[in-house]
Amino acid sequence: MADAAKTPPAKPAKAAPKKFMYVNRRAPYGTIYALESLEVVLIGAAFDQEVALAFIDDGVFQLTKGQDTKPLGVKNFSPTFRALGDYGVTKLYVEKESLQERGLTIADLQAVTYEDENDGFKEKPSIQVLTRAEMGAIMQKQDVLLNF
Amino acid sequence: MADAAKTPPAKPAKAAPKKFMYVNRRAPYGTIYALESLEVVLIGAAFDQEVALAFIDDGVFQLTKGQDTKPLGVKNFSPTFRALGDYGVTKLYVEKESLQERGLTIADLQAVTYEDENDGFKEKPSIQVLTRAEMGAIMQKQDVLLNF
Amino acid sequence: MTMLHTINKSPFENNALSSALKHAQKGDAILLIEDGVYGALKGTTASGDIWARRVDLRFYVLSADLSARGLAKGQLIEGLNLIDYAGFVDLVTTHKSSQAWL
Amino acid sequence: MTMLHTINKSPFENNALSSALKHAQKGDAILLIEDGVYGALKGTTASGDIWARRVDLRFYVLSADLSARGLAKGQLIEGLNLIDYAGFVDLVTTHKSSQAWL
Amino acid sequence: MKISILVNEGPYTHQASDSAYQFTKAALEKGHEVFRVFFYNDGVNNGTRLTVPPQDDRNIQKNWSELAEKHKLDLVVCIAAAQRRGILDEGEAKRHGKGDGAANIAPGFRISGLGQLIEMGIESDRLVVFGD
Amino acid sequence: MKISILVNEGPYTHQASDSAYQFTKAALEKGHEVFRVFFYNDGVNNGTRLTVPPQDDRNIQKNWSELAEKHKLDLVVCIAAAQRRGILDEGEAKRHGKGDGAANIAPGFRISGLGQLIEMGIESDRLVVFGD
Repeated sequence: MADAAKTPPAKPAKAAPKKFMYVNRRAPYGTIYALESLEVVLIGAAFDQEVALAFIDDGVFQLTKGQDTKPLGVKNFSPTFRALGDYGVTKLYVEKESLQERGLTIADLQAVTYEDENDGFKEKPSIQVLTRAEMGAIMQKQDVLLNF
Repeated sequence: MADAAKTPPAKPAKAAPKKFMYVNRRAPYGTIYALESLEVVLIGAAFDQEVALAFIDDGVFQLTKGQDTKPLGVKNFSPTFRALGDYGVTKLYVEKESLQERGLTIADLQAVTYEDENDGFKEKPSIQVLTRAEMGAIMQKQDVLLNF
Repeated sequence: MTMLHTINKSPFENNALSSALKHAQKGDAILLIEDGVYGALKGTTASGDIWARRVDLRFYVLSADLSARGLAKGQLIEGLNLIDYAGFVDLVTTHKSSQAWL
Repeated sequence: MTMLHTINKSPFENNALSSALKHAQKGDAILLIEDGVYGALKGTTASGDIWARRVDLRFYVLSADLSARGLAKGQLIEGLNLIDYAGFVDLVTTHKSSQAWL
Repeated sequence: MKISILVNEGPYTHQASDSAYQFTKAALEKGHEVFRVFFYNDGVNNGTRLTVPPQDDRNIQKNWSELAEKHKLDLVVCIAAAQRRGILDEGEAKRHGKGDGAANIAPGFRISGLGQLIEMGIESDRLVVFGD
Repeated sequence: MKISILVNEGPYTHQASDSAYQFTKAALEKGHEVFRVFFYNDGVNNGTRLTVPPQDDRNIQKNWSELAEKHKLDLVVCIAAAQRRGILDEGEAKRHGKGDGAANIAPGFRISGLGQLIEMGIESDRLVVFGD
């Protein structure tokens, strides 16, 4: 809406960006959904929309640090989360209750940061811990929710 | 073992039949596992082994009566359970606690019967309701357990 | 701007319904499809979750999935709405967004 | 003649571990693989189920699946045995039968 | 309204593709525009022309192909997901040296990139997801 | 001991096929005989020669094919499950008029009936199931 307001009246108004949310509810490696969801996020980053990732339920397991898939012979995709900032994807919402139920704290997750170009490229955390109530409220504000 | 003892010593002992159990833990139609498990049961019936089917957890939903898949446009395979007796498959164990947890009683299930050739072809019920403790004990006595 | 939540898994096997109910906001719609329709049964170990939200959420059940599974309206928690695929389409268009709790 | 039960699903999402534990007989072995290894975490809403059976069942966890998921031995319920695929094979051969709780 | 559909599971094993098909048909019957149907994850397996389902069962691939022809539907199979699972069009089959006649994409489906999924999210009024 | 393995899920989407592969390799390394590996349900999709996984990932079909060649393994794909999902050998492709070169079964796999699954249950000392 703010964008549209700034557009000069003569030009056709550019569509306001939509709010895309990728909802991650599944653990990594047991199934491919976490990996293939992340592949969509990377492609989607080029489209100039508002993007957020939600990690709830077993989705919080996607962000654990120290993942080592060598003994399994499968690809370790957890470092890709740390590259998301370079793609302009800087909102990773992690649900507090989902962590607690699984015996985890934020210290068990890898650090994911981005450089804020509006604040002298200061390094800031991408992960925000939200309560379940906050998460539910944010979900309802989205335009497009992608679950895999 | 009893079979082997009856075999005359001169002939090589025929292998005793193995106990096969098909463990059904999933509801029908949402996934194909129930149907494809039943297809194995039908083929397996020709092999002269001891066969039993266990219905536990959501597997008990496979036996509900009055299934009508026309509005879905998929095949209704529930009548096939009633044909199992003709294939010599006469042991369908249904778990009592699984029924109760789902608000079901045996009256919600279709009747499945067989003609007992050792008892004047009398019609007898194939479905037996077992407690969870009984089911666990029977599982442990099997040689081959097939889960899909 | 309310939202439509679709649930396609049995609440006895999977946590999808439970999680959806914990996140749904007042006024949202919950649609049970596929194996999700088992969540509509009354008198089960799972019925309490829906019953607790019967006032501030609206509940719908896809009738084609119910009848495929041999379930009748009388077996369901009271106050749920049975709909067909056309009704499913209407739920999608009359809510701002939809989320599939896969 | 004891039995080996394999569980490959997270206990937070799916009822497989819970059901296996309700059916396993004294002396049986429970092996957690794939996403099933999350069941080995201590201090979770699911840990109590395994803890309650720690005396009459034996528990094993596939270490390759643990490390893939970034989990360390210190995070696990005490008394579980970490094994590799060769150990998995040994569990299969030393039990009369095995059942996969899919 | 402009509606798009995402299908994440293959045919027969999960009900997702059946549900998506019934939903798409109902949306069209109500006069809505179906902007695109996107097949991702195992959903790409709906687009193989090689399935031979039992005679007394529905043919899921044919259902989609016929609906696409009747309503000029855009059925898009994700290229990355399709390569992982062995769904190829002629160009892909040739590029990867799979031999003449190996292309198995079904009529009415086309293979394209994930950008098509994002685009349909942007361009459509509603997006509905079917999966496991 | 004589061990057999049942694989119920396709490649990449679920870990089942990876787990089954690692287990099979470990059993062979310990000197056990692997009587047969049977692919059922979506497991039949492990047997397509058309997959083109990303360069930095494992090739599940190739892993199986190479293991089969090295150890003379019997990899059997269920015919009924394969027809439903579009996995065909040359005879099947011809019989159903899918055109020359359409057969997509991978080297080392063969298509046969469900009886082979029952037989392996009877003939083997142990049967291990991998699925979703």
